[in-house]
Amino acid sequence: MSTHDSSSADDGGLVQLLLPDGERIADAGYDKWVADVDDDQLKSLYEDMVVVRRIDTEATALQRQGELGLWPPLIGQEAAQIGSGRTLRQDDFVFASYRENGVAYCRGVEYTDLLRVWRGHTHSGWNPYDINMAPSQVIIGSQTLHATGYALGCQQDGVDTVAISYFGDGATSQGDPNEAMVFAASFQAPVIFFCQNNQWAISEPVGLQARAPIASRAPGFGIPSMRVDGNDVLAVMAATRIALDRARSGNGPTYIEAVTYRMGPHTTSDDPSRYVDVLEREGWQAKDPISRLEAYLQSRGLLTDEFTGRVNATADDVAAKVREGCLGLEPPEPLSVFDHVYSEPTSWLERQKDEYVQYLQTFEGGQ
Amino acid sequence: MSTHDSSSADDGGLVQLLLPDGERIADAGYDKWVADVDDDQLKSLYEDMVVVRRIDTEATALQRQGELGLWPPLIGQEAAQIGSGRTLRQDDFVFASYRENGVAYCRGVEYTDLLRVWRGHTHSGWNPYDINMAPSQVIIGSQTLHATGYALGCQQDGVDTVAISYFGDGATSQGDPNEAMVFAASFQAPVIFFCQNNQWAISEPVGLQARAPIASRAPGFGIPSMRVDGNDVLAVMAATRIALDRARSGNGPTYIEAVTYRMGPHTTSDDPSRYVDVLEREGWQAKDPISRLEAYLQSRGLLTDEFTGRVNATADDVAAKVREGCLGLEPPEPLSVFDHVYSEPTSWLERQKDEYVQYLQTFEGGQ
Amino acid sequence: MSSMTLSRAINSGLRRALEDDPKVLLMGEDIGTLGGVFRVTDGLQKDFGAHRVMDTPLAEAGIIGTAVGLAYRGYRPVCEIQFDGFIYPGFDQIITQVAKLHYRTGGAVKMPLTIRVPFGGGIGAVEHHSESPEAYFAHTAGLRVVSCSNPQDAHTMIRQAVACDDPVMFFEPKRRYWTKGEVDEEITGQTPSIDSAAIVAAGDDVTLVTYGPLVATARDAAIAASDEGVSVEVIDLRSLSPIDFATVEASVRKTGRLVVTHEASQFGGIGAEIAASITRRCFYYLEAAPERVTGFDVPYPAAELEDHHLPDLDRMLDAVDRVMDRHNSLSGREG
Amino acid sequence: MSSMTLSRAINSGLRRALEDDPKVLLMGEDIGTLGGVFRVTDGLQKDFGAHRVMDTPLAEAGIIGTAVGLAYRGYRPVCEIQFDGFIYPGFDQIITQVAKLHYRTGGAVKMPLTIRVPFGGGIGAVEHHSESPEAYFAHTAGLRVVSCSNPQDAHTMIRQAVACDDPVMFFEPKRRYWTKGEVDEEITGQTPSIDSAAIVAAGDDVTLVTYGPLVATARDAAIAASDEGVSVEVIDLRSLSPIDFATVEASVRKTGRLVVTHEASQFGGIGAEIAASITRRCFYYLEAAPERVTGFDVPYPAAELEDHHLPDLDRMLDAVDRVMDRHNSLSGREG
Ligand SMILES: Cc1ncc(C[n+]2csc(CCOP(=O)(O)OP(=O)(O)O)c2C)c(N)n1
Ligand SMILES: Cc1ncc(C[n+]2csc(CCOP(=O)(O)OP(=O)(O)O)c2C)c(N)n1
Ligand SMILES: [Mg+2]
Ligand SMILES: [Mg+2]
Repeated sequence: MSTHDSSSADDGGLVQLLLPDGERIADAGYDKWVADVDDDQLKSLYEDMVVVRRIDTEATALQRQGELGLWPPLIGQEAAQIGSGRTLRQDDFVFASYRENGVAYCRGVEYTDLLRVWRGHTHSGWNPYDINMAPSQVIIGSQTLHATGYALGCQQDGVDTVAISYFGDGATSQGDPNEAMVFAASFQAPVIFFCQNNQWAISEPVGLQARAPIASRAPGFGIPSMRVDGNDVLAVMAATRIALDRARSGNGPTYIEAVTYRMGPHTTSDDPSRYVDVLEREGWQAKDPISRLEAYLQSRGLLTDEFTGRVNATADDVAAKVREGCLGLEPPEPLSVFDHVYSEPTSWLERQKDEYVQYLQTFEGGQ
Repeated sequence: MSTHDSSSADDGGLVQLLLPDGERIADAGYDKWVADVDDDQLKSLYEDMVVVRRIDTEATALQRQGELGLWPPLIGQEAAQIGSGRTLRQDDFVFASYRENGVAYCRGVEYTDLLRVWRGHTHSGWNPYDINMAPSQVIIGSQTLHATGYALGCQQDGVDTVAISYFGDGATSQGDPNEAMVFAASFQAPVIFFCQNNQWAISEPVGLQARAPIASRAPGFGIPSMRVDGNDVLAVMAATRIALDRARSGNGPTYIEAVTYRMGPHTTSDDPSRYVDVLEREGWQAKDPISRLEAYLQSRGLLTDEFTGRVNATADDVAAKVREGCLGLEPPEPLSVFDHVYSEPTSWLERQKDEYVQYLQTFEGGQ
Repeated sequence: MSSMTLSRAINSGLRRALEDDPKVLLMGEDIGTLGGVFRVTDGLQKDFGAHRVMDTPLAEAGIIGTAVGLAYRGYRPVCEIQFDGFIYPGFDQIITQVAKLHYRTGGAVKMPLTIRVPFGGGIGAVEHHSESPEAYFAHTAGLRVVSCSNPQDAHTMIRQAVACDDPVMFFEPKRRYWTKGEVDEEITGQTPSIDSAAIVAAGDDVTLVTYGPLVATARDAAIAASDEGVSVEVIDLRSLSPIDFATVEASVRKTGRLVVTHEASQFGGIGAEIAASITRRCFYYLEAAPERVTGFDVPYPAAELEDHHLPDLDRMLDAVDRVMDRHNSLSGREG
Repeated sequence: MSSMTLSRAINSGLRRALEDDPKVLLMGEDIGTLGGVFRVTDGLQKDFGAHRVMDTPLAEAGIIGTAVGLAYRGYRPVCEIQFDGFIYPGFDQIITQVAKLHYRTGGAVKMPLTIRVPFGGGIGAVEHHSESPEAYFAHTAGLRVVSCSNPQDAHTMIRQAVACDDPVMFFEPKRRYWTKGEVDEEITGQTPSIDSAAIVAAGDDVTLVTYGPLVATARDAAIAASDEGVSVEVIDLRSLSPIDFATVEASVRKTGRLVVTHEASQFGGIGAEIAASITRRCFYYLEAAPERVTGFDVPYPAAELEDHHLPDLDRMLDAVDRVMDRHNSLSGREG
C-alpha cells in the first residue's frame, strides 16, 4: 500500500484510492471516509456495478431488437454512479441527466421503470417521489438549477437532506450549471454538483468544452471541489461522503469531477467510430472500473468462484427481468395524450379532447 | 515610492500603482506597461476623467429637467473607463453595457450621440462602425458573447484587432458571460472581459452574486485574470495593455476585474438611499479616482492653477455642448417606426405601414 | 374595502399569500431591500424575512430554475422578472421545465410557480422595458397566462395565481401600476375564477376584446363610440390561456362584430387566436371580419416613437368604424 | 439535375454557400468531425477546415451570441441547433439580439445569420426532439422564418437564406430528411424568392395550407379527397414570416374554403394567423369558417402517443369535410 496525498484539485491531480491494477493506495485525506467499507460492502459494490452493466447490455440488446427506441449506455461509468449513488440517503434527492441508470438502480428503481422512457411510453419512467429522483433530463444542464432549488428548500425546511445533481462534461459549457453554482454559493445551498467527465459530449472531446480541469471551475465561484478518479469506486464514495457531510452540516455546496470514460456510444443511435480513436479507448479499457475492483477483491482473496458465480447469476436474473418487464409494458392509452397538462383540465383542452373523441368515433363502426 | 508585487489575482489581492492618497507605488510586473505615460499623458488622463464626470453631471441635470428619460451615471468609475478606453486602438471593437459613456468618450463619440438613446430617440446613439463600439446593451451580460464572436472574426481575418467587453459585477451571475468564457478559452479568442465591479447591481451588493473575488472565476475556465484597483487609472491602463498585448500576440483572452464603486444611483430612476450604507459610500469617496490622480499630479507639481483652470474650462465647454446638442436633437419621424426591421421591407410590413399612413391621413383636413 | 393603486393591490395580495401559506416564497432581483423597482414587494422582506422574500443573483434562468427545484420540494415560488424584456434568459426553464414537468411526470410533480412580469409600454422607457411577450407563453401548453387590468383583479388574481397548482404567467400592466381603485382584500376563494373573462362595458354593436393595460383605453373608446351612436361591449379577457371563449362567443353572437386590441405585435399574437377561434365559433353570426388593433410588427421602438406603435383610443375607434362599415381609414379599399 | 435526399440537398446547398462566400461559416454542436447527428454537414469540415465548419462548445446561447459577434465583423454564420427542443437556451440571444440589432442600429449592423433547426415529430424520439417552435419566431419582428418541404427547395432555400441579409430561422422537416427528389444545384439567384409560397397541387373546392413536414401528407390528402370528389388546392407556404398571403388569398377567393395544418400546437400557432388574416382578406368569399388541423395543445407527448397528437391524412380529410359541410366528425354539433 503506497502513500499519496491529494488534497488540492486545482493542479489537475486526481484523488485515487484504487489504482487501475487494483492496488489500494492510502490517502491521508480520503481514507477515513471509506474506513467502514468492509469486505461485504466491497462485494456488494462489485455486484451492483456488474448488475448495472448487465442491465445496460440487455437494454442495448433490446434496442437493437427494436424493443426500445433508444438507450444511453453507461458502460465505463459504473464506479462513478454506484460509488456516489450508494452513499446517498433515501431522503436525499437526485437530479440527473439521462445516463444515470446506475444511480437510479441505487435509488431502488423498478427495472421496468428504467425502460418506459426509452420504449417511448412516457417522459418519466417513475414517480419522482417514489425514489426521490427526478425523471431523466434531456435539456443539458437544466437539472443543476433544480437541484440547487431543491436544496434551498431543504435548507428552509431545516432538514439535513441533500440534493445532488449529475451532469456531464459537455454540460459545463451551458449557462445553467454556472448559474447554479452562483445560486448555490450565494445561498450556501446543501447541494452536490457531480460532474461525470466521461471525456465526450457526443462527438466533442472535453478539451473543446474546457481548457482547464473541470473541477477547477468551482473554486472561482466560491465552491470547494474535488477531482476524483471516476473509475475508482472507493475514491468516488469518499468524495461524495465528504460533500454530503459538508452539505448536511450546513457548510454549503461541493463540486465533484469524476474523471471517467464513456466506453460505448453516446446512445444506441450514435456511431463513435466516426470520432473516437481506438487507442484512446483501449487506454481507458485498462482503467475499467469493474476489473479494477475485481483485481482488488482478488488481491484480498474475496473473488471466489462461488462469489462471481452468484453475482453473474444475479445479473442474468436481473437482465431476464428487465427483458420480460420491457416486453410486458402496456402502451399508454390514446386519450392519455391529453392528461396532466394542467392540474385540472381547461375548457380549451377539454373541447379539443372532446372533438378528438368524436373524431375517433367516426372510425368505429367503419364510416 | 514603496514597492509591492501583485502578480497573482487569486488571493483577492489588488493591483495598485496609485494609492488613494496619490502616492505612486512600484509594481515589478505592471510598471513597465505604463512606463511611457509621461506628464502630458497623465494630465490628459486627468482631463478626460474630469470631462466625463462633467458630462455625467450635465446629463443627470438634463434628466432632472425632463430633457432625458433616463441616465445611468458613471461617477466613481472614471478611472476604470478612461484607463481602459484610452489604451484601445481605433480598430479594436468595444461591446459595452449602458454605463460606459466614458469608454464611448475615448472612442470619440459625438456628444449628442451619447444622449439620443436616453432622450428616447433611438436604440443606438451612434453607428457602431463609426467608433467601433456597439450600441449600449441592456440585456445584462449578452454583449460578452458578441465580443467573443467578434474576436473570433478578427482571429479568422488574421488581424491583431481585439474585442473588449465591459460588464458589471451583477452580470457575472448570468449564463452568457460564463458561456463567453467557455467559447473564448476554447478558441483562444482575442477578447478582453472587462468587469467593472462597482459593488452594486442596482440594490444588490456584489456579495450576493459572488462569494469569491470575481477575478478568480476566469482561471477555472482557463483564462488568466487580473484584479486591479479600478479607481487607479494607471493600474487599469497597465492591466488592459497586458491583456491587449496577450490578445494581439495570439495568446487568447484575458479577464480583468476592475474594483471600483458606483458613487451615484444605478440610474436617475433609482433611490440608493433605500439600500446604500452612507459609511460605505464615504469610505469609497476617499478612494475617488479623480482626486487620487489629482493628488499625484500635485505631488509631481503638475497641478497648476493654469492647468486646472484649463481643464475646468474644457469640461464646462463640453457640458455646454452636451446641453445644446441635447436640446437641439430632432425627434424621429413617425413613420420611421417601420424602418430597418428588415434589410428590405416585407410585404406584410409594407401593408401595415400603408394602412397606418391611410389612418394618419384621416387626421389631416380634419376627417 | 380600501382605495389603493394596482401596484399596492398586488403587494397586499402577495402579503396575504405569504401569510396564508408558509410554502409561498418570493424570489427576484431587487425585490427585498429595495422592494422591487416598482415597489410591488415593498416592505415584504422586512415583514417576512430574507428567507421568504429572497433577493437572488442576477440571472433569470437561475431564478426560474431554482424555483422549479423549490416546487419539487413542495414550495410555491413567486418569481419576479424585473421587466418584460428580461424574461428571455429564463425562457428555456419556463418552456422546457416549468410548462412540461407536470405532464412529464404524469401529474406527480406540481409546478405551482407564479411568474410575475411587469409588461407593456407607454412609459417612455429604454429598449427591452416595454414589451408584451404574452403570446409566446400562451402558445405553450402547460402554462396559464393571465393579466390584470384593475386593482381589485390585481389583488384577487395574484392570490389565485399563487394558490393555483399550475404555473401561472402573471402579466402586470406596468403603466397602470399607479391606477387607483377600491379593493376588497377580504375576498377569498375562486370567484370569479382566474380564467374567466369580464364584461367591463355592455354594448350591442361591437365586441371589443382586450386585456391588461388597454382595458382602460378600450373603456374610453366605448364611451367615445357611444357618443357617435355605436354601442361597444368591452371584454377584459383576464386570462389569455386558457381564454374564456364562451364569454367572447356569447358577446359576438349578439354584436356580430369583433375587434381585438393588444400592445403586442399583430403577427401571430393573441388577437390572431381570438379572431380565428371566434370566426369558427360564430361564423354565421359575423357581420364583418374581425379586426385587430395592435402594436405593429416591429421591435418595440424608441420611446419617442411609441405613440406611433401602441394602439390608442383613435385607432380602436377606427377599427370599430371598420367593422361597422362606417367611414374609416380604409374606406374605399378592399380587404 | 441529380437525385438526392433532402438532407443531402441541404448539405450541397451549404457546400455551395461555403464555396461562394468566404464569409460563410458553419457553427454548431457535433457538426464537424461527426457531420451532425443527421449528417447534414457531413464532409464539410474535412473540405473547408475547422475554421469554417466549427464544432462549438455545448451551449446554444454561446453559439448564437458568438454568431452575433461574427456578424458584426462581417461574417455570415450558419448555426445548427441540434434539435428543435434545444433552441430555448439560445432564445434570449435570438429574440433580444439577432432579431433586433438591425432595427436597433438603424440598419447599420446587419445580422445575416441563418439558424438551422431540424424540427417536428413523427420519428419516435424522446422528449424535446420532436417540437415545432416556429410560432415563437414568427411572432418576433425582425426574424424571417422559413421551412422547406422537398429536396429542391431545401437546396435553393438554404442558399437563399445564407445569402439573405436578414436573420433567417430555417426549419428543416427532420422526418423528411431521407425523402428523395431531383435537385438542380445550378439554380442560383432569387427565383422563386425565399418568401413566396408554392401551389403544390391545384384544386377548386378547398385550399389546404401547410409547410415543412406536412406538405407531403397534405398532397396525399388532396389525392384522397379527389377520390371522393373534392378538389383540394395545396399550398406549401415555404415562408412562415412573412407569409405570402397574396397566394393564399387568391386561392381562397377561388375555393372559398380554408384548412390550415401544422404539427405545432393550435393555440396561438401559425394557423391562427392564417385563419385571421385570410378571414379579413377574403371575408365575403368564405363559404365556411377556416379550419385548423394541428398538434393538440399539450406538450409533445411520448413517442407511443405521437400518432394521437400529429395531424395525419385522415384528420386533414375530416377538416376538408367540415369546410365542405360534408359528413364529418363534428356533424350535428355546432361551431
Ligand atoms: C440544450 C441541449 N443542447 C443539445 C443537446 C443534444 N445533446 C444531447 S446529449 C449531448 C452531449 C452531452 O454531453 P455531456 O454533458 O458530456 O453528457 P454525456 O452524454 O457525456 O453523459 C448533446 C449535445 C441537448 N440534449 N440539450
Ligand atoms: C437580463 C436582464 N435582467 C435584469 C435587468 C435589470 N437590470 C438592469 S441593470 C441591473 C444591474 C446590473 O448590475 P451590474 O451588472 O453590476 O452593472 P452596473 O449597473 O453596476 O454597471 C439589472 C438587474 C436587465 N437589464 N437585464
Ligand atoms: Mg460527457
Ligand atoms: Mg455593478
